[in-house]
Parts: sequence; C-alpha cells; structure tokens
Amino acid sequence: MNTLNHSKLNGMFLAASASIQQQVPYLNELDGKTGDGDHGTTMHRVCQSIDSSLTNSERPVGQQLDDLGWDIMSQDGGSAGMLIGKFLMGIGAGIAAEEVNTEQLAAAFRSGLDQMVASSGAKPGDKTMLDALIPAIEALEQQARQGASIEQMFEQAVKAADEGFQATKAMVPARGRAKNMGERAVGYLDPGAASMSIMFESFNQYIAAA
Amino acid sequence: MNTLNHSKLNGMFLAASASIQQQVPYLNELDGKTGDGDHGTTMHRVCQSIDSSLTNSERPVGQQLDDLGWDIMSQDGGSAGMLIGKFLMGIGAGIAAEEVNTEQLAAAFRSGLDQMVASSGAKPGDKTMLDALIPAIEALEQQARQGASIEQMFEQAVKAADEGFQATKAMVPARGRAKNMGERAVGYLDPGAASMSIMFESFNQYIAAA
Amino acid sequence: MKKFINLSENITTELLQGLAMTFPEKVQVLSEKIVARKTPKDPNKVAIVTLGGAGHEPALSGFVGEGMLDYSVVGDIFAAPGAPKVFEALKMANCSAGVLFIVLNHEGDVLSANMAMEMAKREGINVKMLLTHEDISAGLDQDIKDRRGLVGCVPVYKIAGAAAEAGLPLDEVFRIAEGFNKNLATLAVAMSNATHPQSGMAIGDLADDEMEIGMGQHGEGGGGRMKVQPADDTAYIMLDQLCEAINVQTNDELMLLINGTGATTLMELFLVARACHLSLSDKGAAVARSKVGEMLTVQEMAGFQMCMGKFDSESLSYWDKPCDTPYWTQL
Amino acid sequence: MKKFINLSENITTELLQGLAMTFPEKVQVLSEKIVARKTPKDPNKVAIVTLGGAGHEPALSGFVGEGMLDYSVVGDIFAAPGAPKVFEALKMANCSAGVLFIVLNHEGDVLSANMAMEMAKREGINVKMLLTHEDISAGLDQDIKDRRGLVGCVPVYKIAGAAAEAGLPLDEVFRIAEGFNKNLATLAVAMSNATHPQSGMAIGDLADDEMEIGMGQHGEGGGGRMKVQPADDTAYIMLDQLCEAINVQTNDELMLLINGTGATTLMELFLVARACHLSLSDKGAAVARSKVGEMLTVQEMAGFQMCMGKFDSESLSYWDKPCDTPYWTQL
Ligand SMILES: Nc1ncnc2c1ncn2[C@@H]1O[C@H](COP(=O)(O)OP(=O)(O)O)[C@@H](O)[C@H]1O
Ligand SMILES: Nc1ncnc2c1ncn2[C@@H]1O[C@H](COP(=O)(O)OP(=O)(O)O)[C@@H](O)[C@H]1O
Ligand SMILES: [Mg+2]
Ligand SMILES: [Mg+2]
Ligand SMILES: [Mg+2]
Ligand SMILES: [Mg+2]
Repeated sequence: MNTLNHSKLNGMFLAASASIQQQVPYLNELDGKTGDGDHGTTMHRVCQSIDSSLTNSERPVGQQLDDLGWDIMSQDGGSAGMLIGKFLMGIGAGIAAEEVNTEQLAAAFRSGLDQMVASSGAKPGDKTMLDALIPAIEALEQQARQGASIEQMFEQAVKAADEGFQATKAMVPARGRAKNMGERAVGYLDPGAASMSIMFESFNQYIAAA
Repeated sequence: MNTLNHSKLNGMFLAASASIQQQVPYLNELDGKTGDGDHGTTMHRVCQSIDSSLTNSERPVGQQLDDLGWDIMSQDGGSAGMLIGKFLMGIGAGIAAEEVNTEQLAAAFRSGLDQMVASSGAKPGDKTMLDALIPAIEALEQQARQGASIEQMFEQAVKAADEGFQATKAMVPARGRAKNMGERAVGYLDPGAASMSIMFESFNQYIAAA
Repeated sequence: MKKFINLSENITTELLQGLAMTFPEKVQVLSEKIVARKTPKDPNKVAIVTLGGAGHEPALSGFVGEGMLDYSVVGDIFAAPGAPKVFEALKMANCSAGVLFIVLNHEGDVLSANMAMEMAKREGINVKMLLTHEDISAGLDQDIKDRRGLVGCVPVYKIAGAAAEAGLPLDEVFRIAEGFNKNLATLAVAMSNATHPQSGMAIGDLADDEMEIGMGQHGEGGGGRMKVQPADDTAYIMLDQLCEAINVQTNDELMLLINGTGATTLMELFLVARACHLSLSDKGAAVARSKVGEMLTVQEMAGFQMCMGKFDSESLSYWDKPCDTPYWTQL
Repeated sequence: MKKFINLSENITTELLQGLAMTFPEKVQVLSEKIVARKTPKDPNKVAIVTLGGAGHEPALSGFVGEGMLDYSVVGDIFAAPGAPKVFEALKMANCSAGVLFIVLNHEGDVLSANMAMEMAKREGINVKMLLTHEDISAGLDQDIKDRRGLVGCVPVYKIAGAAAEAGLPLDEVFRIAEGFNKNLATLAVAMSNATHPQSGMAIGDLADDEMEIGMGQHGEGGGGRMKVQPADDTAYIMLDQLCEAINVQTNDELMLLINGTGATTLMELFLVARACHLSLSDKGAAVARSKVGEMLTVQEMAGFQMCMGKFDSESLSYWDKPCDTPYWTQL
C-alpha cells in the first residue's frame, strides 16, 4: 500500500496500545532495575488514553492527535507520558491530510520526533527511548525517499527500533532516573526504548495484516 | 552441709548469673513467642548487677542483698527486673545472720518470695515466673522442716522449679505481656519461669560442688 | 537485623542525647534517662510526669514541652524504667501544685510506677496516678484493669498538659484527664514483625499474607489473625469495634487518631483516615479533631493503631490550646 | 506486597482526600489533584507553587499552609503531574505579586514544569521558576543541572514561604530562596528496597547485608554499595562529603535535616543526628537549626537523607518565622 488513511493510522496506535498493555509487568520490571519501577504503569495510562481517544475518526486527524497528546500529558505519566504526549501532538501538527502518502507519513513522524526531542534534552546514546525512536523514524524517511511501500517502511523501522533498543543495553545513561547509576546501569535495557520497540513491532504487524 | 555462709550465698547467685548469661538468646526467643522478645536482655542486665555487687562479702549480707535488689531495679529491666529486685530485697530483709541454718535459709527465700508476690499481683497458674519460684521455695521449706541438708534442699527445689516451669506450657497467661494472647499462648513456655528454673539449677550445682 | 545503631546497650542514652541536641530550646536530659522541659513550668502549676520504655519514638519523650509533659522517665528498649529512677523524677517534679503521674497499663510500667508511688507518698509528695488502658482487643467484657495502654496516652498528655498549663488544681486536672481517658478506645493492627534492636530478633511470626488486629505495643500478639485486607475493610472492621466500645452516638464530637507504628506509610494512613471519616459520617457522627502520623511506634512494624475518643466541651477546649513539644506543636 | 490500600489506581486521589479530611482547617483539594491552602493568601503576596509525584508523604502536599506552600500539584505515585494540571495550578496561583514555582530536579517534573511555564508565560502569568538540585551523590564535579532534588526542597519551601508571607516582592523572595538553595547538599542512604504500591514490585536489589549511600528518591540506585555500617560511621561518611560540598567553615551557622525515608525509626534518626552534632562540633562548626523526622519518604524504604545547608542572617530569620501546615507547624 502507498497511502495510509486516518482510520488505519488510528488502528496502528490501537494495536500498539494492545501489545504494550500486555507488557506492563515487564516494563515495570525493567524500570525497577534502573529507575523507579513504574514505566509499565505509565504506559498503561498512556494506552488507556489512546484507547479512549482513537476509537472513532470523526474529528480531523491532526486535531485528534493533538487532543490525544494533551490527554496523555494530563495522565500524570512522569517523563515518558510527557514525551509521548509531545510526540503525538507533533505528529498531529505535521500530518498533511486525512490520507497521506509515504513521504507525508514519514514527515508526520519526523514532526513528532522533533517535538519530543525539543522537550527531552536527550541526545542519541543517552540510553533513552530516543535510542529506539530516532533510528526507527530515520528508517521511515529513508524508505520513503527510496520509494518503498508503507509495508516496507515499517518492516525496516521495526528492525531499526529493535536494534536501537538492544543497543541501550551497553549504554551509560545520561538522562532520566537511571542517570545516577552511571556505569552500573550498563547491562540493563532502557524501559522507554522497550516501549518504542514494542510500538513499532505492533505498527508493522498491523500494517502487514491491513 | 547444714549451714550456708554469706560467701557461699554470693557464690550461688554468681553461679546462677553465669548460667543465665549463657541463655540470653534462648530467653529472648521464648519471650519473642508470647511477649516483646527481651527477657534475655532483661536478665543480662540483672546478671550484670549481680556480678558487680556480689564479688565481695564485706558488707553485712542483708545490706548487700538489699543494695543489690535496689540496683537491679535501677537497671530498667521491665517487669522481671522489678520483681527480681524485690525478691532479692526480700531475701536481704529476711536473712537472719551472716551464716544461716537450713530453716533460716528457707525463711529468707520465703521472705523474698513474699515481697515479690506482694508487688506482682499474680497467682499460681498465671503463667509467670511465680509458677517456677513458688514450688521451688515450698520445696526448700518442706525439706528444711524434714531436717534435710542444704544439698538435699536444693536438689528438691530444682526439681520443683523445673516441673513448675514445664507446667507453664499448658497454662493460659493471666499476667504480663502474654496475657492478651489468651489461648494462643498455650504451648509456649514462660520465659520468666525459664530464668527461675535455670537459677535453681545453678544453685543446686553450686551447692553440690561446694 | 538492619538498623542504624552503634552498641546496642547504648541505644537509649544515645537517642535521648540526639533528641536533646535536636530540640535544645525545648527539652533537656537530666540524670541520663529523664527528659525534662528546657524551661521548667511555674511551680504553682501541676507538673505532668510519665514513664515508659524506649523504642517507640517519638513517644513518650517527644511530647515533653509546653502544654504537654514536664518529665518523661525512660527505661531501656521496650523495658520500663526502674522504680528508683521514676522516684527521682517524681522528686524533681514535686511542686506546690502537685504532680499528675500518667502511666500506661503494662505490667513493667505499673510495677515500677506503684513502687515509685509508695516511695513518693512516704516522701510526702502530692502525686496522683492516672492509668491509661484503652486497648479493647481483649474484648469489651474484659475488666478495664486488664486492658493495655496504647497510643491513647498521647491525647491524655495533651489534655492534662493543657489543663495544668491553664493553672487548674491537681484534682481538676485529674478529673478532666480521667474523664477523657475513660472514653477512649484503641485497636492496633500489624502486617509485619518488629525487630528488637538489642537482640536483633523478630517479635511475632506473622505470615506473608497475614495481618493481626489486636496487636500489642511491641508486636506481642493478642488479636485475630486474618488474610491481609484492603485499607477500607481494615478500617471498617476496627472502627465498628471502637464505635461500639465508646458507644458512639449521632452528634458526638469525636477524636480520631491514626498512629503509624513503623513501616506503614503516611500515604496508607491517609487512606485509612479517609475510610474512617466516610464511615463515621454515614453513621451520622463527625470527627471533631484528628491526627494522622507516627506518634507511638513499634520499631519498623508495619501497621497502625486506630484510637477514638469523645470530647465534651471542656476536653475539646484543652485539645485546642497551643502546645510546643518536639513532635506535637500547635498554634 | 503488604500495604493498606484499595484499588491501586485510586491511591493518589484517596490519599489526598484523607489529607484534606484530616486537616480541614488547613488545606483543601481542588480539581482532584491540586492541594491548596484552605484560606487563600493575600493576593498582594507572592504565591508559592510546587509539583511532584505522590508516594512520598508527607511531602510535598503536607507542607501546604500558612508560611510555606500555597499550591502543590500532585501527579500519581512516583509520577510527575502532567503539564496541563500544573498550568491549571499556576493560573489559580496567579496574582498581582506573582508566583514562585519551586521544582525538584527530576526528569518528569522538569519536563512538566517547563511546558507549564511556557503555557503560563503565553498567558501572561508572572512566574519565576526555582530548581532544587542538592543531591551530591553524582560527585562534586558534576554539573549542578545533573543533580537530583531530594529533601532540600522542604527548607526551601519554608524560607521562600516565610519571605512571601512577609510581603516581599517576587524578585526578593526568589533571591533569598535561591541563595539558600545554592548552599544546600543532600545524601541519601538506603538499607532496604521500597515497594511500588501500584505494581507491587520491589525497586532496587539491595542484599541482606548491604546499604547504599547516594540512593535516589524512589529507590533507584546511584551510589556506593557497602556492608551495613554502624550509625556513627554511616553519619561520618555522609557528613564529611556534605561538609566538603558546601565548604563548611568554623562559625558557620548550619542547618541539619535528618529525613527518614520510611522504615527507619526515629530512634535511629536520633542516633544519626547525635553523631552529626558531635562531629560538627569537633570541626568547630555548629548546628543552628535542625529537624529530624519523616519529611519526604520513599514508601517503606529503610534509610534516611542527610541534608545540610548554610544560613545567613536573612535566611535564618525566615526559618524562624511561624508556619502552620499539616506537617510543619512552628510557633
Ligand atoms: N529526557 C528524556 N529524554 C528522552 N527519554 C527520556 C527522558 N527521560 C526519561 N526518558 C525515558 O523515559 C523512561 C522512563 O519513563 P517512566 O518510568 O514512565 O517515567 P519516570 O522516569 O518519570 O518514572 C526512560 O526509560 C527513558 O526511556
Ligand atoms: N505480674 C507479674 N508477676 C509475676 N511475673 C511476671 C509478672 N509480669 C511479668 N512477669 C514475668 O516477667 C516475664 C517477662 O519479663 P521481661 O520480658 O523481662 O519483662 P517485660 O514483660 O516488661 O518485657 C514473664 O515471662 C513473666 O514470667
Ligand atoms: Mg519510572
Ligand atoms: Mg519482655
Ligand atoms: Mg520489655
Ligand atoms: Mg516515575
């Protein structure tokens, strides 16, 4: 497929929400190693927001994603909630139409990423969710530039996200609650990057089946 | 032997102190089941008082025991400390001479028991140290009346003390911190009675060897 | 045992030194184990004295100060102070207005208090003893003499202390404090065992999924064991018994204390307090005054004591008087 | 997990209700998660706002009241409130004198605060943000922006609150509070893990004989692990680092806080406080004011935070002003 409509975009996020909600204990456990043990709980709240916001697509897509981002931010979701809220608001601001082509889709995700990065203060290699998200979105862009299909875009993005997630294991944290553990955090995966990797995994499965 | 002098009386209590100090963890453990886990700690303090007070016999015996009782009471020894302090003050008040015969010895212990009972408010069967102490002192009196030697007196007293101690296992507590456990305390030995039984055991061994 | 201590036999003296160093303008330690107000009260006012073991901080000595206690005689961990020390404190407190001596009903405390009272009377000290015994865990039919004293001593200190500070004579201070004391009821619940800081031993044997309502002051048993319940259910079970014990009626002005005993968080205590407020207002009764926090602890034992009392206009007015102690300050 | 809770998703709203029911004359809850003074401050005085996750009671909301905070915006357990809620509170606080917004340096809190600040500025609200970041566990060479905010926020609330109550303009309140804030240093030590009350999971993995100095606010690691040390040794290790951090000199007037984080008893905290007093007086320095108790907890984690600061005559005078909040009352 070469375009993605509003309802399929919602479907992607709803699919991600369903998968993430099954991983709540795992995400809490990861965060218990290097943080305060609540990243699963945060994501559970984020997912509840997604579920209740995206069940219909009556509002314009940009507006709907902006509202969702604000709603996620209102859920008291700690760092991750705030950043994911920004991400969605950014996608909402950057999405060109109700139905977008591959380049427009990549551009919308880029807009989300930029918004998140602007608030986050983190750089690649800081052992955060950005380490999964940045390569994933770069893959989307690269694929779109090369004329790939939407299926191919997400197939590559999920690989990039997962590699980025796995790479966090070797990183020394420079942001977030893990920061103070320094070298001792090496060997542990970043929970936020885990969420991003699960999210792209679900996007890919949803698109492949759609 | 048919008389006991001041120095041997001191020796008896010093021997008891040495044995009890070896049982501190055991006594704490017993108290942990039905009380607040500190009877061993209490007895440790009582024994330190005994050790530092009875190393010489220069003062008159009555005076020395009275001072010791007061010193024990000053050690913050909870219920048991207060009662044992009274017991020693009572022996001090009731002891007739620096060297006493069997009847005088029994009378001195009776005087100690009476003082303790007067403060205690407990009755036989209440699952307290009295359940070991009362039969022990009754045995001393009975033996003395029958013309037994001091060795025989303590041989019988230790049996009575130990039986009384064992009997506390089946009793429902009516005094002390165990009281509120009611029926649930049945099956546990009373820690204060354990101390009294150890004390008479040491008296007996000391006298037998003296 | 994991505790921040030095030599176990020095815990009590060191902790009292720490208390006095932290509140140099409020309290001082006399004769090693007697905590006294820094600025002594006017001798024409009744002095308030109490006694008890350590290991329950902030109680008892954390309530020495203006408007509450004048002297707290401290024993060792979970052990009553000996009668000689108590007598010493009663002599310090001795004044023209007399002394009110507040004692929690525990065997060791009472033994020591009784002996000290004998000595004090022989010395001609004008002292009256008040016994607190509001633990209803043994059952409502139990002789009041057989009930333990739990956190209820703290509001009794407050009311007696305020009445004394107001200059009332000893008989009046006693009457007011005892009137309030008679209408108190407490239940304790525990979820985990305390560790004795000197022996290092756990007191009690609660299983991983159990709690016990009717627990004593040191983790010694005495209540009903059950599976752990939610905050609301736990609160209702306890509250209903307390209401029955003091016969709560519509329009009563109630005191509610939720006293954390150690590892239980203030977060949880607020949940319990909320449940009590809601349930009482369902019954048509209202909490006039309340306190939530750690007043009398049992080392790191998880659990709390719920204490209820009834005010009359007199006791309520003394509750509301200012006080200035290390752990109860009120404007 | 053994905790007195009901549904885990309701913990925060229920605990705030419990707080408001317990202190009806001091605080109220607005818009579900904003704790505000019952009697609002004169709008001609600077309003003080803070934000932070729950699960640390009494902090932060237990310090709302006369002479300290005006508004505390609460998130969920260990989770910062979202920017929309924080913005709502800044609008409530908005007044002619302006708003001082005190934020602890934690990623989530700062993200939320920054967004809310943007919104507030766009709305024309006169608000200045002050960041607390006194945790020196990452090392003294660390960029101050990379230090976490621990219990040091509490004395900053006190001093800012008193300056605001005195009617000082926003710039002055900021200057005094920030001057004090810059001379603060804190270290935390933990002996046991906290349990997250929503996931039921232990945070951290301290072994039975270990402690960790440099622990974070939620049990997240960050310091040096070592075998459990006696109270005195633990205190000396921490105190020496704090003295170096704020460059303690003879004749300095020092603030000392010993903040229990959960299961550690006040008994132990007094031992630690005593060691600090003795050691400081050996160094020729003196504690001018101190507090010992639970101010900012980490659930039932055993351990404490030691916080030191330097007074000048100005900050000391504001420390000494009266305040009347649920968990800090001073005459
Ligand atoms: N400044 C940041 N930039 C990017 N990601 C961050 C930042 N701070 C934290 N994160 C991400 O958030 C995750 C933690 O989220 P969560 O546990 O929900 O929030 P909190 O840390 O507030 O408890 C981390 O694993 C990390 O991926
Ligand atoms: N009223 C009493 N009469 C006789 N013995 C008592 C009484 N109260 C307590 N005891 C004894 O004291 C023992 C407990 O002593 P201990 O643990 O040292 O004191 P505490 O109970 O104050 O902690 C009990 O086992 C019991 O034998
Ligand atoms: Mg987290
Ligand atoms: Mg005992
Ligand atoms: Mg005891
Ligand atoms: Mg968090």
